[in-house]
Amino acid sequence: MLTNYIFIPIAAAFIAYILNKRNRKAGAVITALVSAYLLLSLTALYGRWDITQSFNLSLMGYKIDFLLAVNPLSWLFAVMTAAISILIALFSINSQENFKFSSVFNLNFLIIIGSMIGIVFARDFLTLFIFWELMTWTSFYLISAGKKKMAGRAAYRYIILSAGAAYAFLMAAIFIFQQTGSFAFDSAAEFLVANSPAQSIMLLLVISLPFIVKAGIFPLHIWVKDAHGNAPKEFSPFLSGMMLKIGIYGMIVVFYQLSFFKIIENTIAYRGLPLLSYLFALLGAVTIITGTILAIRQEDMKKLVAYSSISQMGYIIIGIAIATPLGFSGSMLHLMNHLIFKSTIFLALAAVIYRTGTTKMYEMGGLIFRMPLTFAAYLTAIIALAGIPPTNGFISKWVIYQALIEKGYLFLAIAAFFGSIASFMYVFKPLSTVFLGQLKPQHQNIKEVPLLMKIPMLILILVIVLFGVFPGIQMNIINQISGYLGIETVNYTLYSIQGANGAWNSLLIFNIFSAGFIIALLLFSFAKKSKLVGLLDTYSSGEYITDAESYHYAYQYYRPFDRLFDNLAAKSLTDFYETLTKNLVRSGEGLRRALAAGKLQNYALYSVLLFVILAAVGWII
Amino acid sequence: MNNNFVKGSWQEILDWAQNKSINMLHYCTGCGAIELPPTMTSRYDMSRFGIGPAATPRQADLLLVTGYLSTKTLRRLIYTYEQMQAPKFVVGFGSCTINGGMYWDSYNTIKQLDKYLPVEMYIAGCMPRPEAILDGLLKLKKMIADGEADGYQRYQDNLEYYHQNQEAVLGEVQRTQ
Amino acid sequence: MIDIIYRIGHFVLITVFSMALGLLFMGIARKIVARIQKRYGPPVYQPYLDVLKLFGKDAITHGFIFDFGAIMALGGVIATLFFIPLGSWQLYSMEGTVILVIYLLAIASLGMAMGTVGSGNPQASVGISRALMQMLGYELPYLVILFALIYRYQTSSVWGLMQAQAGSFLNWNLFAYPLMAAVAFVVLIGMMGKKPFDSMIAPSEIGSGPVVESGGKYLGMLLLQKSITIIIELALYVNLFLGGAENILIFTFKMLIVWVLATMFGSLFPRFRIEDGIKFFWKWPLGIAILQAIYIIT
Amino acid sequence: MRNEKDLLQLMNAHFEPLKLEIKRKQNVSVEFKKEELIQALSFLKSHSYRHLSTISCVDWPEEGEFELVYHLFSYDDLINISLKTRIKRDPGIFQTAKEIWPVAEFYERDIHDFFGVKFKGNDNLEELILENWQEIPPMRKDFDTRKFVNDKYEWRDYNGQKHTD
Amino acid sequence: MDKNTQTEIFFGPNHPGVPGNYGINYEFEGDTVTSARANAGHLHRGFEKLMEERIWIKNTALVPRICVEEPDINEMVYAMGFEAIGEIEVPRRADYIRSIILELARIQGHIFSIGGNAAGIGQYTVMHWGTLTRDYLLDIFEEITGARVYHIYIRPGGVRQDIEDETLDKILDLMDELENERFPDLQKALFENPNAQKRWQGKAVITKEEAIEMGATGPVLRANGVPHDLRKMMPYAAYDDVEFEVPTGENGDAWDRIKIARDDMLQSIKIIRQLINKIPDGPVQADLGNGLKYKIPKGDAYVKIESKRGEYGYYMVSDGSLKPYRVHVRGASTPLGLYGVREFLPGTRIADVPVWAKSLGICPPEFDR
Repeated sequence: MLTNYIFIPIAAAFIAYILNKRNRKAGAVITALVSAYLLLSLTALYGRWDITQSFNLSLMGYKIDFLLAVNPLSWLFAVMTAAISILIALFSINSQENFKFSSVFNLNFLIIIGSMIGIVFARDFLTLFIFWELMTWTSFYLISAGKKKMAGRAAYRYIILSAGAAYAFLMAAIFIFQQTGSFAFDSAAEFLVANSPAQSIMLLLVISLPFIVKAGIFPLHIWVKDAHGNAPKEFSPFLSGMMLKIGIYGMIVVFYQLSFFKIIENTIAYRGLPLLSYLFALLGAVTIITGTILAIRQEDMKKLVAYSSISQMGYIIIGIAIATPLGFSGSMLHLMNHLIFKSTIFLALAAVIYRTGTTKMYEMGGLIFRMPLTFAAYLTAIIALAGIPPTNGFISKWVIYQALIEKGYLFLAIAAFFGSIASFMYVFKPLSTVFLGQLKPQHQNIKEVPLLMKIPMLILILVIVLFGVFPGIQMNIINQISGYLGIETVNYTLYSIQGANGAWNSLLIFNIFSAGFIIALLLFSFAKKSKLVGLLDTYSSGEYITDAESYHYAYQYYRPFDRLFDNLAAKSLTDFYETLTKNLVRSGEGLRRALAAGKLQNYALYSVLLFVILAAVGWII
Repeated sequence: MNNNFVKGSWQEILDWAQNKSINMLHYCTGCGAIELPPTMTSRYDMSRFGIGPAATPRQADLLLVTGYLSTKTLRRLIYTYEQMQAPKFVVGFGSCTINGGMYWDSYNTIKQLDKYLPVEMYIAGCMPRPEAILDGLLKLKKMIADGEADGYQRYQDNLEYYHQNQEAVLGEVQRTQ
Repeated sequence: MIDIIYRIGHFVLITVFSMALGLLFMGIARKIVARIQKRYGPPVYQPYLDVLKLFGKDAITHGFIFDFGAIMALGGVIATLFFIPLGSWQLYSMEGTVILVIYLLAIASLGMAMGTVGSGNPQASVGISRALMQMLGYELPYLVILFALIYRYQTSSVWGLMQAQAGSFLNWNLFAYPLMAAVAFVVLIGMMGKKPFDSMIAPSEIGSGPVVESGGKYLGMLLLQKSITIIIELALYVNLFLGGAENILIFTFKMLIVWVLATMFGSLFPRFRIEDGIKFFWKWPLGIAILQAIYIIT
Repeated sequence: MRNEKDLLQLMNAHFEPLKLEIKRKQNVSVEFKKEELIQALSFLKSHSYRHLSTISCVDWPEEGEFELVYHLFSYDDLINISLKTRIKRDPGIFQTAKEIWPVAEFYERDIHDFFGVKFKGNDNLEELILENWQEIPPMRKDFDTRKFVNDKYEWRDYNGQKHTD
Repeated sequence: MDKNTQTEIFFGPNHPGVPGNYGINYEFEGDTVTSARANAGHLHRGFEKLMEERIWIKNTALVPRICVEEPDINEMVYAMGFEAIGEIEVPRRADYIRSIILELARIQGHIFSIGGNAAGIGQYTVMHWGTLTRDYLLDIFEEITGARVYHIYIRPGGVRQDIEDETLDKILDLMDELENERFPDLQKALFENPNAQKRWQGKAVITKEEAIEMGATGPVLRANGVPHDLRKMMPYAAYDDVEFEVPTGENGDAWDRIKIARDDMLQSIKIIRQLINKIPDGPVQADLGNGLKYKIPKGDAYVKIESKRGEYGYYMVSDGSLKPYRVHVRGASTPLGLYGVREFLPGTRIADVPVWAKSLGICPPEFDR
């Protein structure tokens, strides 16, 4: 029963590929239909957490069984995947008119959706690994389908990191299989708890490697900027909305289902929190700071939003790592809100790219008059991202702050404050450079995006405001998840959440804000009607503005602020990895020249030698 | 807020408020501008009558033409004047704005200011002293209070006359859209 | 139903009261600065006349976003008034109001930013980018201080923090944590954009920054927004560090003292360049705030 | 530390000046032919006369010539030397001193604005002080300001009688 | 100019940060100026043409209106030019009075520029105090010459009228008041203010070679440690009878120039005191016959004196008639205002452009004439 949620999208993928060859829009329509079907059937699944499905396979004498099961956590992720994919499919129906690889895009996109649902329903390492690899490879093709030259390099870096981490995951899984005889999570959990803490911690860290890479946590976040920046404009929302979250899903599985917290209970603790999970929280904090500082510097809007995704993921990781009920529900709230407003931002920017063709912010300006709805969508989304009260962004950040203050983690709180206040800066930069200011001559005759692209943006705006006023809807699924994972639940009502020391009422905030707005509106309309004046009739200290194009401030918007971090950004991590790979290749080259020297018999000798060593090792273990 | 309602008692209140707080545009057009700092600062202190400097034409009500006007400055002054908003007043300093003053035979300065901009009042003195400026501005405040200072109205009514004179002297003039 | 009407009446009363008080404070500030500069200066009720004149003048607009920005700025600031206890007047002693106020003020500045940049003037964009950078500068130490206070008194509502300082004036936070009060005072000057930290509206560098295109009623609304912001920030400071007050008169008197000190402090300093401003905020104030927070946590 | 006489001997030694004159203490004026002036400028610059005060131009319509005067000053000799030369009025062309003193470019633009003298080698000779000026350069003697002002601006008439008649 | 990355700003005529009616159109990228052009000519009244239409004595009324910050410098140079061509001997007392007037003008000019610089970086208190102090000096001028700003007092051949003794005592009292009360206030408020130093130090640097190459003199040159002062190099009026040092700076930035302005004022006070103590008696006006018929032989002369901004010179040609044949005005800030903007402004930050313009003392009427 569960398998059809996985195999229908994958099957539809090939149909979409064939159909799309003939009619350009067919692929996207099929994706939309499939994801609509998934969404409906998955929501019908709500509440029946006991469905499991398993089938086994015997291979070389070992009995391997693949387990699939539904639980609140996996249900939430599956629904989120389906929801975001239907919006993106709708959006890409006519935003891909002039996109060469649209049939390949739809093929991979559907396979990714299927594999993601597969990952989420998997209850054992092997199925998890199979669907994980499927997802990684198809997303690799999709990223490299973006801008030719740059996308290639970004895709390579992405695939090397993910593949390395996945194979480490496989080694640890096989090791556990040898000890417990089965890949299932529950049996692995008992084994790890019983095992000596040091070894099980090592195993769990290796298992969580692919999840850290996928979630873009600090040391391994370098692939995110290039992958997002160069992926095709329709795939970026999915990439930053959903793909980063799957890494978080994996972390939650490691922390709770594989009982990482129970194992490190007794290790040395810092203010009541085991040191290792505090380390994870610190990693999250550093992700926030680096993501924010680098986001402010970017001139390409997609890279800017990519870095902001990294810094927002930092919040979620902090929430999970401090393992308090408030922290967990805050991070789950933020996870859902981030998906919503981040995909709105990416869709709005995709609409702008669809019309103007460029992603560089200083090549645009004054688009508010030509694309008002895109501006409205972008504005609501950045109000949410900046965490300003009437929207959902504020609620999740507020809960995380409560969790941090309750336990008194000062440095995490400083990073969180820095991240949220600095988000005003990098959020306002695209608004002011792309939408406001003087209109560029070449964008004079731009029209608003077609209807089919407007619908997803409108839906997302409504969802942002809806969840902003009634967070209770999100809270009931989150409480079921925390119940399933064994964390006490946070009590809430439809529009208020119980913080560390008092309830928070978002409906009231909305009413008060609208009351204030009405008073200001009354005051505004009381005075004389003002005369509309063109954008060129502005204060230029008496001189005449000859060309509007140069009367627009867009390049290096926060130069004084960036100057403070110039040397920090210069020593960015990518150079570190570059140098690492360079001398790795050099040493390999030296070794090869020294040993093989091109003669055939040397090769034969070495292979025999290798075979002998392997046989010996196999015999010892 | 249509205009006839505004014309009634409400206009007196607005005139009263307008004369109590005037923003003077910070644009030193001619040599008389050297007497403005002493009037604005500690010794003669123009701000005790509610008159303060404003940086841009949008925020300003009062345009001081301090002394002679070269054609280049006049072209920019007209552009700035049209950027200012409705109850706006122009005050001319010294004899250069009345009949060209000491530069009556200069090829580059205009001879009569009120052919190009509606002038509320002139303040005498080849560069009027701070006391004369204050006295002039106090009279201007009284004129505003009584509603006589309607230079901007005169400019709107015979716009054609002013634009013709301006084009005659300056050739083409840049208009605000 | 009666309760709703009472609430709305109370709400409008507080808005008008704080606008009037804010404008009076601005008049007093102009008088003090004038006295320091050895001159009389405008009468104390001058801001009321300015606002009345501005609402009577014609104005120009650059399109929808220019109006929407001004309205959103004033609306956001009026909404913030709800959550600050002014003496005994307190409409909603809800939880989390401390952090909420910081973010509601952010609505106002975002609204003003959007409106003024919508005027298409690069000097306005430069002013706004400086304002946002400075906001990051002074907001960090302020939030660390709030973090310490909330942790210390285990309540995150302004009303709760005020109650915690009840009793003799000895246990006001000003005396309990003098260093933190000093840092908060410097941050207060930065938040209100007074002299050493007013590079975002620097007339000589960028022609009075964001307000370059706002004339007539837009300037009037910005003045009202500034007056209410002054009252909010002063009320926050008095509530957090001077123990609030029983009735409104004592409260206003305390606010006046802090306001006069802030004006005098600023009138003798030339304006920072924006990166020196941020460096200043992140050097001493942030350092002291973190030390104080560590002292409180352990 | 040369005094005025040594300076004049130096000039005589290297060039054939048309006229040498000691005007006052620390003030000397020398007249050159058109071709020699630029070499004299660079020669003097290398001999401690590194300060170029300004370049003046005088219009002699009777002789049909413009007179260009370059004022130099030396911080060592503390002597002010004015180098003069005469150029024909109708073509009114002279070489630029831009290579020796870059600031001369603006003095030449100013003279071009008011006298119409064209300086070969100084490429941006557009208007510096005046703004779209159609008549002949105003500082020339044959430009009658009174007539120009009469037809362009009209003076205020005090009940029928102009204050200027 | 790459239109996308660079923004054009008109630091134009109607801008609070610009000194006088003058404009700088500059492009900036991020927050650094990349290219700049001077937008001059707003104050052009064609002085030199007007002077050719008036007889010698009428020009004395026209001449002070050329540069509004330093009217007496123009009157002095015009008179010296007339006397140089006509080889006229000026009575000793007139020389002394002329030097007193010039030094008083230098003090009020320096206070005004210090106030302007302080307003450029937002220190309005010092602007108010500076302008107040300047007003006391204008009162003294009013007493001597009858007018606050345009005095028309120094005439060819001497001075319009004598100074009574109690006016001289008033000047001495004013000098004491300046030295003991006014300047210490400015010293504490501005020169010992860490913010002000941080805003001015290292900004708008003009090195010694650049200044000499450009022909810039006065504080711009002296800020690099070069004590060049025309009052010492080519003494005129009564400067050979007084001793004073020439203040200099080291690294040629705005901070040094403003400190030089302050030290210049202190030196001027010392000079005025010496002049008043040693003032001889005698006539104040050489006997040149009827003013309307002043006539000097054919000839030309380039005369220059040390204004507060540097060398201020006239090149005057007379053809023996009743009217001057040609007068060419060389303002002190001409090289900086036109050429210096294009060469030395690129590279400064936007926040330092007003500091650049005001600390270099750009006075637009000098090169607009």
